[in-house]
Amino acid sequence: MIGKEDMQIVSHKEIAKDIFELVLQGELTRQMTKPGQFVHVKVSETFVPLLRRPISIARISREDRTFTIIYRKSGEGTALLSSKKPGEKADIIGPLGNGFPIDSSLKGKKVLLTGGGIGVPPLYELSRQLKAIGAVPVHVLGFENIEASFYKEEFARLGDTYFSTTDGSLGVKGFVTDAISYHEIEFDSLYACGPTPMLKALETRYTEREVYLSLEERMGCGIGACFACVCHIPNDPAGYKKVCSDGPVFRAGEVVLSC
Amino acid sequence: MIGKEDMQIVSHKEIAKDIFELVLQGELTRQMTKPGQFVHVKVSETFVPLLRRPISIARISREDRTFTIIYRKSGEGTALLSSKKPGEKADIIGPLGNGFPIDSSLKGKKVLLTGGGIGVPPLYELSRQLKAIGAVPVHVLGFENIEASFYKEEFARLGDTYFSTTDGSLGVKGFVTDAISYHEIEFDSLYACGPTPMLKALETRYTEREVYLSLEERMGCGIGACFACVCHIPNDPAGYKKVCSDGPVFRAGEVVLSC
Amino acid sequence: MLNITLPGLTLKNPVMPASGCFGFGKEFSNLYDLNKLGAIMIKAATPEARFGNETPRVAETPGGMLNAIGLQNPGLSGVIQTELPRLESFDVPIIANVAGSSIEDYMEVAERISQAPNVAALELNISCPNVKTGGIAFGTDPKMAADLTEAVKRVSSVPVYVKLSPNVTSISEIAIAVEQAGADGLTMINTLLGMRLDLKTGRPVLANKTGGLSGPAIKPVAIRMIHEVSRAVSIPIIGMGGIQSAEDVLEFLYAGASAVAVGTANFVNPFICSEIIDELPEMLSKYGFSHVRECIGRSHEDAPKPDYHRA
Amino acid sequence: MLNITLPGLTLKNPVMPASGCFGFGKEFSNLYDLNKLGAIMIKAATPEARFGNETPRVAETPGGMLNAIGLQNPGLSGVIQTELPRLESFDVPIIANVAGSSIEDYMEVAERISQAPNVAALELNISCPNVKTGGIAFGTDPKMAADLTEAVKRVSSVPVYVKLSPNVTSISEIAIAVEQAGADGLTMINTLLGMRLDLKTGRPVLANKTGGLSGPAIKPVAIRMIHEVSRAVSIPIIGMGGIQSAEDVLEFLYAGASAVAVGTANFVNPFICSEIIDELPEMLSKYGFSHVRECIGRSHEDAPKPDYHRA
Ligand SMILES: Cc1cc2nc3c(=O)[nH]c(=O)nc-3n(C[C@H](O)[C@H](O)[C@H](O)COP(=O)(O)OP(=O)(O)OC[C@H]3O[C@@H](n4cnc5c(N)ncnc54)[C@H](O)[C@@H]3O)c2cc1C
Ligand SMILES: Cc1cc2nc3c(=O)[nH]c(=O)nc-3n(C[C@H](O)[C@H](O)[C@H](O)COP(=O)(O)OP(=O)(O)OC[C@H]3O[C@@H](n4cnc5c(N)ncnc54)[C@H](O)[C@@H]3O)c2cc1C
Ligand SMILES: Cc1cc2nc3c(=O)[nH]c(=O)nc-3n(C[C@H](O)[C@H](O)[C@H](O)COP(=O)(O)O)c2cc1C
Ligand SMILES: Cc1cc2nc3c(=O)[nH]c(=O)nc-3n(C[C@H](O)[C@H](O)[C@H](O)COP(=O)(O)O)c2cc1C
Ligand code: FES
Ligand code: FES
Repeated sequence: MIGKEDMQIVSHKEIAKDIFELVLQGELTRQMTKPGQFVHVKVSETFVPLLRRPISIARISREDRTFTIIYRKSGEGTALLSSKKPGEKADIIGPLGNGFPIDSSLKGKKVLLTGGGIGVPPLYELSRQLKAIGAVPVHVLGFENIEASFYKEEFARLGDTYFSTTDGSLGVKGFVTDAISYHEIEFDSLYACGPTPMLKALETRYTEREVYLSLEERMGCGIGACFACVCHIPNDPAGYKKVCSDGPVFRAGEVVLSC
Repeated sequence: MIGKEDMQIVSHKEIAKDIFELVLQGELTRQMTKPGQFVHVKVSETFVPLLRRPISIARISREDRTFTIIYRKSGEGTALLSSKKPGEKADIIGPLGNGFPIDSSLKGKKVLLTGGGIGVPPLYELSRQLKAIGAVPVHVLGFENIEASFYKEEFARLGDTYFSTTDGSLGVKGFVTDAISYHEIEFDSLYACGPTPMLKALETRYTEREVYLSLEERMGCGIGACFACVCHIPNDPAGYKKVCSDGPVFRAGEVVLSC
Repeated sequence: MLNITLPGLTLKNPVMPASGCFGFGKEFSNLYDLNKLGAIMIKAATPEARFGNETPRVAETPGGMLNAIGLQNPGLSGVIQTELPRLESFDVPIIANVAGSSIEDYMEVAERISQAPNVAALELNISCPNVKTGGIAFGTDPKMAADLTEAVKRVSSVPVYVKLSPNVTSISEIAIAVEQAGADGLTMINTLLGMRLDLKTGRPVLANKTGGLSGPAIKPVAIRMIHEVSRAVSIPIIGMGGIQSAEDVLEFLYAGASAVAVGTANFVNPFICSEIIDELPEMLSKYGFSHVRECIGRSHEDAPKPDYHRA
Repeated sequence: MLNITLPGLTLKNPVMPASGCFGFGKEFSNLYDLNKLGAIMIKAATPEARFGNETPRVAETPGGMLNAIGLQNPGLSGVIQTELPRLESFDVPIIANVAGSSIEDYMEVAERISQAPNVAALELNISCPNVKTGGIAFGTDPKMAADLTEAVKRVSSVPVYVKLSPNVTSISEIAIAVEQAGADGLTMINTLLGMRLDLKTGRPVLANKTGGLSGPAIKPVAIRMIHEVSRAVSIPIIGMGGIQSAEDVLEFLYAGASAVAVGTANFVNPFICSEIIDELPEMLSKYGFSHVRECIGRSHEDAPKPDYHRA
């Protein structure tokens, strides 16, 4: 069930250059189940900026009713969010969207999780849940450079973890696809989140395997009502999928990757 | 010289029901001289609300470069202002306007200072300066009720102080004019700040004495450029005075009191 | 103290979601009980299914947002067969938003959709700024607006409200024209035409280049237009444009609206209509009213109140 | 990297205060060196001195403000004898804002004020929404706008810019009409007509009831109008409407403005023009420009650049 709550900020810190980890506590956490879902965050008390910001759920801790989001301070909205302090509240709507599919058939399977930049956060909860059901997660994470990288050890604790950076300051120089080739990584299925060009490259390359991609699109409502976030689907001009409510995770080929 | 500065909030507390005392520190204080001047306060970092809020200077302390404002939390802007904490900054423009005239001719004279509600704050610095030059300040302060009253002892320390409240919970029940009559207060000149009906009553009543009135009007710029705050002057249809830069203090009769 | 009666509409309260900002209600029905609403203005329907414009379709602006959805909808048949039946379980009048590229399109949609059992009124969308043909073109010319209204009135089985565009020199002129052509009511305002440019690329942020400006930023424009039009016509107005709170509702009623619609605010807070309805009674009392009717048109001291207000 | 040449105007930089938001410069001359400014658009002058409207004259709105000053000014003689001479000590071109109630009024002001030594151009205010006669009436009818422009051009000794109202169905139509009538340039946009009601009294907050909406809220409307008009005409545009920062200046240049004016922001931060001018060079470099000229009209991929831009 989607809910709205003024959630308690438990901790909030900069964990890499312009990358913030925000831990929130409240009842809404009980509704969070699938990795890859996101929340819609109101970053100010006034109507400037007007719209909420979609941010993926990076970790769910149902025991203490907390969940974690990790975001990059880029524009006006995330800058405002970054100034919030522990003890204050944050107005959250969630959980939104359909996450990555996880079921017992993955037990014992090697699942490659590939993320670029701020596409990395949802992979963390995904990896935790995959490991919990007995799958074998392998991570290939791409960052701009080492300063912008985060959660390296956290991922390493869950499975083999490789890196790529644009400048070569961490791992392979290049893109995640370069790192996958360089390390000759084998896998049964592939779950990815990151910039559209990255998703497109993966989709084109691994046509034989089961591939799930998590998309980003500018959003209005986040709940499927405004039609801001639609994608085309193949072979049907009037057909569409909404990233917020039909996605953000789609099976490769389900939607046209240009949006 | 009018300046603009992000001033340090030294202290900020609620001193009566919805009445806040805010002490600010910075270089701008050096420019503040005359009682009755005001500052223009930006209450938010965004442009909501867009305009600044005019608030009178209630106390100037040039030694530690601090000054004090006292305001009532009423609408959106003052509500936002009231949430600011010591250690944070406040964007201030000032000092603005012309204050109450003070010169050595007042030495030994009995000066009645009359204020209503949020018209009281500027009288405090005025009284301090009058006392400093050897005048004898007497105060008649009007409030809604005792809960909304403030600075009673502070004024009492500077001179005789009388009160009126709408409900009679402090001093004379009624208006400041009632308190002046009741206590049969004698004075040489009268300085007043408060709601227009109060100023009008005083102006009509004390035509023989030197009377100075500090006016309020909705403002745009606060510096004389937008013409938002004009008043008519007697006997000149196109003539006008600007409350922000020609005032806010006017000699009784100088402007038409309906604005 | 909240009920209002308008042509075709018996409203429990004067608050309804605005067209295009509530889809066909499905998503919101999972969030709260839609029976609470005064009415529902559903998303525009055109004869054929439409994808609409390419993305990006929304952009933020100071205190507002631009959208260029472009009338994406499942087409008349989709709406009648799938969307409207789903809403039949609720005891809420539906106002169907009618769009198209030609008079014939509008007539086709109006005739068929007005026969759906739960459609209580039509809202003629002659003000959509985001489509190349039809839409706003009909809303900026009094003659075209009147002709279209007349044509639709002929085929509609329910009262017809005409949705006015604010992008005109004289909105009263259009309002009078459609009143004379037989409109039963007006809804206003649709969005203001706007644009935002990307600082890095220099190009418009929206794929459609221009979009419709909505949200708090446009509230003063809406208020002045409703104030003006409510004096110029005697048919009722459903007001909208930047409503975010119960206080905003009051301001629209004062201006001369008989009911209001909430648009963009549904995106910021999907529970907003429900929350506003809950707050209305207390707010009315606070300002000394015992019924919403008493607020309507209060900004016009001397304006004679239209008949339906006296009821 | 900041200089721009426009008819009658040699600007050190493209930033100037907008008319009515800077008085006659006196107050600001105490705050910073006015020589920094590209130009100064002074407050409107009418033949006779005017008090303007009653107060309250301003009201805040979400992300904007309403004003109904009503062309208060010391009259043509006052401006020429007192205000303009005071500005002569600065090496800054003055753009005189011309207003009135009739064509004769405009002609009288234009003829005399254009002869003042430091007046480099006129800005015909045919878009003031806050006066009963003249003002916006001239700005909403292409024929009237053209006639007025022609009449003023006949008597003016300096180039004439016409200030357009956004409260029209087709701003390009007006723009083209005044271009054909001989306008040397356009300034746009003036304020949008708006209203705010007081929740307690139910009545308009402004004594004049309606007022002109300015500030960040209207920026997207200004951008789209400038984008549109800059394609429709080949005379230059001085753009305005909600500018608050150097980034906003860039957006207006992209849209097609050749220079910009800052209005309401002067009230929020009286140092804003000076600060924006200081920030421009670095901001231009950041986005890869070596001269402001390169930004002008960049939102139009395929638009041929008007002649004066190529200079
Ligand atoms: C499903 C989903 C999950 C996301 N998860 C994360 C995450 O875990 N961590 C993270 O750092 N970021 C994430 N993003 C991207 C994040 O939403 C944007 O970075 C953020 O909205 C930027 O806001 P801003 O105010 O800083 O930027 P501005 O540029 O000021 O934003 C202006 C507008 O553009 C939108 N916008 C800007 N960039 C993007 C973008 N890349 N995608 C979608 N809308 C955008 C904003 O929401 C806003 O409406 C996610 C986006 C989506 C759609
Ligand atoms: C010269 C001067 C000195 C003042 N000194 C003080 C003071 O020392 N302490 C104090 O509490 N108040 C003082 N005021 C009044 C104070 O400015 C208003 O109470 C305040 O602006 C209200 O803002 P708001 O956002 O809370 O109210 P809102 O109602 O949200 O304000 C809306 C708009 O109306 C204006 N406004 C509202 N009330 C007034 C008012 N009474 N006078 C002028 N503009 C108003 C606001 O500035 C704003 O633009 C003074 C006003 C003036 C003109
Ligand atoms: C995303 C979006 C889609 C809209 N779609 C429609 C539509 O299909 N038909 C219509 O008549 N109005 C449409 N509108 C206009 C709204 O119904 C409303 O008139 C306008 O947004 C002003 O109200 P607001 O400021 O409360 O949003 C749409 C508005 C938005 C923001
Ligand atoms: C208080 C005020 C007074 C104004 N007076 C005039 C005027 O006298 N003549 C004129 O052409 N425009 C006048 N304007 C309009 C501005 O010059 C400008 O076109 C408009 O405010 C939009 O710009 P902004 O959003 O930056 O303020 C005035 C605007 C304001 C806010
Ligand atoms: S963001 Fe509104 S439908 Fe997806
Ligand atoms: S507030 Fe602008 S002139 Fe006084």
